[in-house]
Amino acid sequence: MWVDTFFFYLFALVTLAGGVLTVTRRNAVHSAMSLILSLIGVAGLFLLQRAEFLFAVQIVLYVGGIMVLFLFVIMLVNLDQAARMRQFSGQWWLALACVLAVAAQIVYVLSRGSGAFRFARPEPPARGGNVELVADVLFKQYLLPFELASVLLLAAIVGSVIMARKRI
Amino acid sequence: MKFLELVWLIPLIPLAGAALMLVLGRLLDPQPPSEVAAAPGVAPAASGHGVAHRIGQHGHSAARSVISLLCPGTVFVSLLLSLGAVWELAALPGRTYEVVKFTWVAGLPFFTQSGALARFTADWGFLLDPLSSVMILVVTGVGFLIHVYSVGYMGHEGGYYRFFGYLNLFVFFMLMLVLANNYLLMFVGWEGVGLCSYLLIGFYFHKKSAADAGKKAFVMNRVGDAGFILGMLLMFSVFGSVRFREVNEALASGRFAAETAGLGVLSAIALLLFLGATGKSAQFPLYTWLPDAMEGPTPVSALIHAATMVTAGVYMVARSHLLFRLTPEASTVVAVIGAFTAILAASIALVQNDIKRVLAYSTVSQLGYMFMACGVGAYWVAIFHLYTHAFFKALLFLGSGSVIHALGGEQDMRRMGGLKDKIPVTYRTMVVGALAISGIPGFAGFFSKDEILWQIYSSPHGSKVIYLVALVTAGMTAFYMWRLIFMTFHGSPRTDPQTLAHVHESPPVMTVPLVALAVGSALAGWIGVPKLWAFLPESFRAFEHWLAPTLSAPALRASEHAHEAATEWLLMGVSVAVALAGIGLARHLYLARPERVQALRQAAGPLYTVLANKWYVDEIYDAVFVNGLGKGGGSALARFDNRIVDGGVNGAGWMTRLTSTLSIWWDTWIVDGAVRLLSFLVKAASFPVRVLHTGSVQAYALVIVLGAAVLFTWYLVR
Amino acid sequence: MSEHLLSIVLFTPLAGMLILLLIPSGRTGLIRLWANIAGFAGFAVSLPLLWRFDKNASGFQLVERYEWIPSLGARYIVGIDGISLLLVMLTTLIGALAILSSWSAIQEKVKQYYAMFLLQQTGMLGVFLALDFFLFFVFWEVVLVPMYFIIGVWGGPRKLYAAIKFFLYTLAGSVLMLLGILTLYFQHFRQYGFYTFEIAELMKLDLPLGLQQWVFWAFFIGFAIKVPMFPFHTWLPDAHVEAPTAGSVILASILLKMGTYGFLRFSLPLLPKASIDPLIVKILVGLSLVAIIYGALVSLMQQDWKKLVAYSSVSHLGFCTLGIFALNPNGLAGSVIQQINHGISTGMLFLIVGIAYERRHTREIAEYGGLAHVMPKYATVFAIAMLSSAGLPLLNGFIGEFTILQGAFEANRVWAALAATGVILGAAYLLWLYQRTMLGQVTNPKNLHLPDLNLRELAVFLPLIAWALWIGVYPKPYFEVLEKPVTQIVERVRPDYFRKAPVPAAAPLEVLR
Amino acid sequence: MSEFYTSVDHFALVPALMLALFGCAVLLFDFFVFPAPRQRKWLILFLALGIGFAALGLVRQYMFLSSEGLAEFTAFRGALTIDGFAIFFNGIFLAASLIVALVSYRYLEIEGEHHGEYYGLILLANCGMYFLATGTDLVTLFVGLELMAVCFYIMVGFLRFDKRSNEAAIKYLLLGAFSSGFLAYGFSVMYGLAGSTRLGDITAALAARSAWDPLVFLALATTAVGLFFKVSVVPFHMWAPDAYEGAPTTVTAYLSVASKAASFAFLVRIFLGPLISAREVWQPLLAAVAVATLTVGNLAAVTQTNVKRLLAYSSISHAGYVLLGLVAGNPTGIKGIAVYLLVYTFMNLGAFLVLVALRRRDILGEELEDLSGLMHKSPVHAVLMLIFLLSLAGIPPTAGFIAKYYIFWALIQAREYVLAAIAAAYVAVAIYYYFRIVRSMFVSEAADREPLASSFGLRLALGVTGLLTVAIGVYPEPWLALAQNSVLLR
Amino acid sequence: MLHPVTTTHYLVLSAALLAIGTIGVLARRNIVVILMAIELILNAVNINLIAFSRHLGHVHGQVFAIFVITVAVAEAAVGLGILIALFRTRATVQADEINLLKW
Repeated sequence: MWVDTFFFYLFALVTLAGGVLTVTRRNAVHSAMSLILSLIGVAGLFLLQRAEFLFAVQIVLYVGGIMVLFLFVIMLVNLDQAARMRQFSGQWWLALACVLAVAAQIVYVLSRGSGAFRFARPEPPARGGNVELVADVLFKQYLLPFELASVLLLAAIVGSVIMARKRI
Repeated sequence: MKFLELVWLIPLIPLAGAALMLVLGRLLDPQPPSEVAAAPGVAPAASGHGVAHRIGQHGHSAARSVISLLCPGTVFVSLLLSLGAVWELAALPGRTYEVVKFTWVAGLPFFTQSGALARFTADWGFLLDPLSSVMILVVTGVGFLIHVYSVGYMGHEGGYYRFFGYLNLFVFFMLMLVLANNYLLMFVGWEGVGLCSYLLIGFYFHKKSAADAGKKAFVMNRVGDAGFILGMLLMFSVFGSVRFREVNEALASGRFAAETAGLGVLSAIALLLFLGATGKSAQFPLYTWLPDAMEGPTPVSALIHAATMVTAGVYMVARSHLLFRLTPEASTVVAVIGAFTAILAASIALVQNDIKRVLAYSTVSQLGYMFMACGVGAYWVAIFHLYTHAFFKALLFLGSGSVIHALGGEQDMRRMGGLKDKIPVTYRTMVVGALAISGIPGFAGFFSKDEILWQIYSSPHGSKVIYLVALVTAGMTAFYMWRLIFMTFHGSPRTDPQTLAHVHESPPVMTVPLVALAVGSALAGWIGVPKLWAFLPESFRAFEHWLAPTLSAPALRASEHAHEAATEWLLMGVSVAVALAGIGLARHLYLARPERVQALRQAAGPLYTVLANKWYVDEIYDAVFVNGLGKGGGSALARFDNRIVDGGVNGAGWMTRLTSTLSIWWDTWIVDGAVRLLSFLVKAASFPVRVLHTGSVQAYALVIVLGAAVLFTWYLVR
Repeated sequence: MSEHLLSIVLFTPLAGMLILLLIPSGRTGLIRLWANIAGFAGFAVSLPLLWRFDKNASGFQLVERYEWIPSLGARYIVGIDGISLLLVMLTTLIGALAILSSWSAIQEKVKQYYAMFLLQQTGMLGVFLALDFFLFFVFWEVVLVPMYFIIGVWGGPRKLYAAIKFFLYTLAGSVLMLLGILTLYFQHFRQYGFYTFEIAELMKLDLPLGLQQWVFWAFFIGFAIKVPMFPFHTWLPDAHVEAPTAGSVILASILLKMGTYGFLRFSLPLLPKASIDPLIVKILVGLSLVAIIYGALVSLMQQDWKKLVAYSSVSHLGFCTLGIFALNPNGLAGSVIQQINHGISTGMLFLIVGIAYERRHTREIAEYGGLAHVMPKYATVFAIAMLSSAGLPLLNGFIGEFTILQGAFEANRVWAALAATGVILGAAYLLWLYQRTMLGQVTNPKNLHLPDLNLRELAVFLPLIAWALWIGVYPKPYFEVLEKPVTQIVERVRPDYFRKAPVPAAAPLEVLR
Repeated sequence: MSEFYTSVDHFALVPALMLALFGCAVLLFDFFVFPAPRQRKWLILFLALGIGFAALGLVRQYMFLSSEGLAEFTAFRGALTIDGFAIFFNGIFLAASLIVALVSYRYLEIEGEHHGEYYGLILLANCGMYFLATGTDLVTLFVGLELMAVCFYIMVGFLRFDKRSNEAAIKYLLLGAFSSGFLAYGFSVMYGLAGSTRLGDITAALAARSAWDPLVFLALATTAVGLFFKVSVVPFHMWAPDAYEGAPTTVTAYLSVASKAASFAFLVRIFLGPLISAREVWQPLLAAVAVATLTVGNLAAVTQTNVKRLLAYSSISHAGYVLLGLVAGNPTGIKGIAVYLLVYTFMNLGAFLVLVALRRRDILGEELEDLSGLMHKSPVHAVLMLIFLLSLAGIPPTAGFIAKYYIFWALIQAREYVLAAIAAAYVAVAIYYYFRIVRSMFVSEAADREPLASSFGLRLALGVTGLLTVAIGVYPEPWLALAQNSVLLR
Repeated sequence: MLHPVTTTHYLVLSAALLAIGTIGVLARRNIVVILMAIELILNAVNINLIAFSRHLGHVHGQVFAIFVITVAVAEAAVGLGILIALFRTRATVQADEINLLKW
């Protein structure tokens, strides 16, 4: 039990620290690196929650895929100049206050309603590995969104291509 | 019965003439294009000649002759029809003939005060009874003579067709007024004559004063009319009808007790009607329009503002005599107002120099007499005076018109004098008129005026105070009338020689009516001689007998002969003496000792030089110069008229303007202002809302988060 | 054909407009001609109504009903009673004359102008014919748009301001009115289980006083702005002053009547309890009296000819609303007659202003004076119009005013007395106007050579003058036509009114001998 | 067909399938079959075919439902529900897509950005919308929403060399992604509460809890943020004016009607589905939001000079009206939403189409002055614009009146008199700014002499929208009957 | 000292991550970083989903999370594409410098 607890706090710390660093680093590349840290933390949490498949997806897709994309763009748009400029918008203090307020409110609301989620239930009897389970659900229950997601990705690809290409 | 059945035609024939004139008259009487009346300096070079002088040399075209024949002709036909109808009426048992042609206002049901369901209706119905028969004869008879006179008088004027059109229209409305069988239809005539008066006063509409006078007349009349309307409404609500017959039946039924104490609903009706009458008949306080109305052509003054229209109020009160008899308080008001007006107007007439204004005030004064008679319950006498007055006042006006005509438009008596030989016919007929109005025995005015005085004195509703007032007024009347005669016809000519050289007697078309009216003024009174003159047969008292079916009131007759014959003789003597004294004083001041006038001017002049307003100085100077200190009261009254009464009217006008200005201000700034404010606020609010959209995507995101925060806060606060 | 008479009357102008749209814009002569033909046709097809109408029948006549939007319960129902008959005839006649009067006044965008006019004509007729609240509302709103354009495109210098003010004001009112309509509609559903807009059905509603009051005020806003009653009147002078002549004529003669008609047709019968609520009556009568006196006083002060006439409308319409809320037969009948009268006489007055404006392009009263010398026919026509407006007996205005006063008097004497002052003031401002413009000397050299009325212009006035005389001399047919509907309204609003005494079979004061 | 993909599933999917297939086909054909710019018009034909087939599928679904007397049927184990509501809204989307596609050809030519992908994106976006209207599963809805959104992000930024278009796209994207994060958060909470992503299960689970349960509110609030953003109601509307102004006008038209209609369909599904048990919580909330929306939308529009932006604000205010239908919460209100959106689609499209026609070489045609004197230049366009504006304002006998009418009716029925009065009052404000456009068109003098852009597609589209705007106003019955079937609430 | 980790812990963590992401969106000027912050938000959602999934004892939540990741990918791709286009025309990626469209 305590191992879980320890790792939870560890990953939580990594996640939050990564997040904080992401939004505070001056250099966009550093931000991206911090984001990777945070994503890995989240991946760890996935693992803790017995979502192995998702852990893999998180590492491969997110850390491997999306972050590369980000880094590409960072290189492409040449953020050196940007890095020398002011990093925070003029409204940051207001934003901070607001966000903290909203966060506090959400947490308060959660705490009032937390009775619903106090303890994790015992795991269901395993009828196979996590991947099988996910696959089963994905293709039985969520076949439609799955197909739809492909269309979404197609649209995204087409879109980013259109946007990014220089002439026609 | 043939003529009686045609009674509805009596008004219609003049209407036909009017319609013809107003629609086609322009074709018959073309106006040269150059006759545009333009203000000085505005007139185009081509037009050149003067403004007010629309006297052209094209006067007697063949077409004009048609008009000249046609318009008086229609009135003449009406006169004949009237005579026929009256002749037949005399033979009818009740001397009443009523015919309804069709329903006019056919309104819906309503509830009277007593809860009965009535209908708001009025007919096109005609009532010929002795009262209206007198009136139609006066209207058509005098009207015809004046029409004839106008042919000569207006012969050189532009707008000839228009003039006769209006005149015929007037006759139509006046006949409607007197022939109507209900108040509402009477009101048609009532308003109609007011309209014609307006049109005819403003006949010389290029003169601002004329147009102003017309408007003043109309608006003042309207004030009275509002009273009349409310009176009718009250009548509807009390009796459920405004038909004379039904109203009178209701009144006679005994359902309404005489309102001897306090003011009841009948008094209210009576007073409201009387308010109408004061407007139409130029009684205090609504009389100031009448002197101004002299801006109109003289025949108009004679017909409308002397003989007929202004007497409509008297006719109406006489028509409502049952009502007034039941409301002694209201009758007292009538008498007092009449007396006050009579003496007020007479005193003003003392100082006037405009020949027509003298006559105008005189008319107001004489109308006051008639109301006094009505007020004391002597309705037939009022009508009798109305009838005699029609003759001599029309005569005097026409005569003055003849004078003015002869002098080429001059109206100021100070620039007349010595005309008696130049225009002898006019002179002689006017003297007859003056004798009549002064109440010299034998002439028409004597009989009616003396009877009024006697009735005021003797009637149970009469009063000695009013009698005294009336007597003084009689003296003043004699004075100013003879002052007029002396200043105009006697003494040395004060006219400038050039004009004097052209003075000539009017053509026969004008003098014949004068003579006819003079005959009337002399003889018309002999059908109403006093009962005192028992030596004369009853046929000399035909007037009262003729009117008796309409105006009799048996209940009130008993006390009539309570006074001794000696008193009556004495009073008759007093009144004649007063009249003679007035004439004598006038002769003394204006004929025998004109230099006394000069002396008085010297003596009293400084008193008035302090007045800043020159016009008032002149007025009062003249008053002192002419009348001496003894008549100072008259000038004070003149001032009262000019300052207070007119001032009141002007003040009301000023107040009205002020209110109007305030209203506009209110409209612009408050009512509209609220709207503008709203629209301004909408626009103003637009900016902060827009400014929120700074273009910064993060600000937008912040607003989203803020929105979320508000959602949560709302939830948590609840 | 004849069973569709009302539809034919209603849609003839619209058909005329559609055909007009096919004419190329360049051919202005043809457009004018066709517009006049269409306008006259609109009048001509309405004439059969006069003899097809049975004044002795109660209820609505010549009714046509078709399903229109069953989902909403909205139907196409048209029909007339005496009140609408008169207003329809007024609309068709004034409409035709207004089109005729525009012949030379409108020189640009001719086609659009006439198209708007004809469209508006259908809209107004629809308002007076509709017996379904939804249909009514549709037509009510349809009227707004053409009038907006007529003011906004062909108007005077401040036309845009005036047009949008007109539009916004009336729209704001009518939207609130819509809420009132919906409330009735919904209440009907609650009581009877189906949705309908049919007036006859809605009249069956039995609503508590409180609700009626709310709905009454909602209606009031809509109608009072249209009338316009006192505090809502400020759009009127602006709209009138800026509108082209024919626009003013239509606006004054017909459009304003939509408000009073609304009160008569909807407020009173549908909300009887609220309509006799003492407070509501007091307020409405108070506003009417204020309008009468206030409109007259403001008229007295105007320097602008057209504005004067516009304010006089406020005063005259005050009489109309006073008559309505006297809530007795004579008040109501007088009000309807006065609406017609106002249509005739104020229409004429606006035409008169328009003629002067067309010749001189100014409406400052001070610019005129002495026109009677130059334009005698014009002066005569003006005199008649003025007298008719001032309520001179034998002309139409008197009948209406007097009947209203009678009604008001029956309800409360003080009201009548106050309203009577309006009669005096009415004469004052009109005469003053007449004097300042027509009488006196020609003070402005520009006025010296103004042409008098031509035949076309005379042709515009003659029917109106004839009508004014007819109502003035023989108004009986009007009262007869109005008797049934007015009695119905009174019985609806004050069920005990006629129970006080039996209604006599005929007029108690019959012709004697 | 297998147990995972039954014939019913297929039947339910056909329209989306057609849209996706033809979308892909257009994308492919753009590369391989019609590479030359002149040939791209054939792509419109393909698009039309795709929409036609999709429509056919819808019609068949409709026939099936009515012949079987069913209110609805589900497919994909409850992930899709085909009911009157879905069919009605899908009809709207298809119509909007087709009309937009018809007018885009000429417009994009002028903009110099005519690419075949555009038509593919329209179809794919429409595909996403299909799932917003039919989806009854959180995941399906979410992915459908994103599909639509992504397509719109791209289309808004389609003028790649136009600064304003770029800006609009990036703003829209950032805020869209941000808000969909909230939406997803809300969905996750719903899922957590119900243990299922099917709306039916969630409805049941939430109904078991009290309306004021904190977690329900958490789900409600965060979901609402995402939904409100999509339908652009205050205060989540800030993106709309910018995106509308910067986007190509055709896209603005599409965005303002189809996206809004789809988002409303989505919103209605959520609020009247899972969140129905918390109605007492969201009703006042929605009322406040609706009033704020009316206020901001109308007030901000008053002083705009850019017509696109003006119409953007006006469309915000229209969202307020639609929301009021939901606030009323009765069948009339829901039907009112359907009717409103139907009508709004045509009238708002029409108004934007006139702006499209005004876009000529060197003339943007967006400013108020550009509309000056349109009456002289092209009376047909001016009159059509007038009709659209009158309809937007809600003046009978145009369709907009029927739409507003339903909203008022619903409010009166719900006895929300105050809300009704407020909504009514804003009609007057709306008139004010719409008539600024009218004034420009009819009263002012023309600013330029350049004739309006025109093409067969544009004329056809204008004709259809204009005709429908009038027709629905004059004889709304058949359309109301269609909407009648769409009432979710029983 | 260490309480057992409950679902609530995950939820609070998620809320915190959400807050951090939101701050990033609101406060950072660099659009690339804003996009990263959005990724954080979506990750917060995923934490939620996984926690619930575990809590409820089935994998639906995990599947949902997969879709969320997909969406995140799509958004990032398109976002970065648009960003590049924007950078071409404006030569900046600072959020508050992109304000041609306003008011």
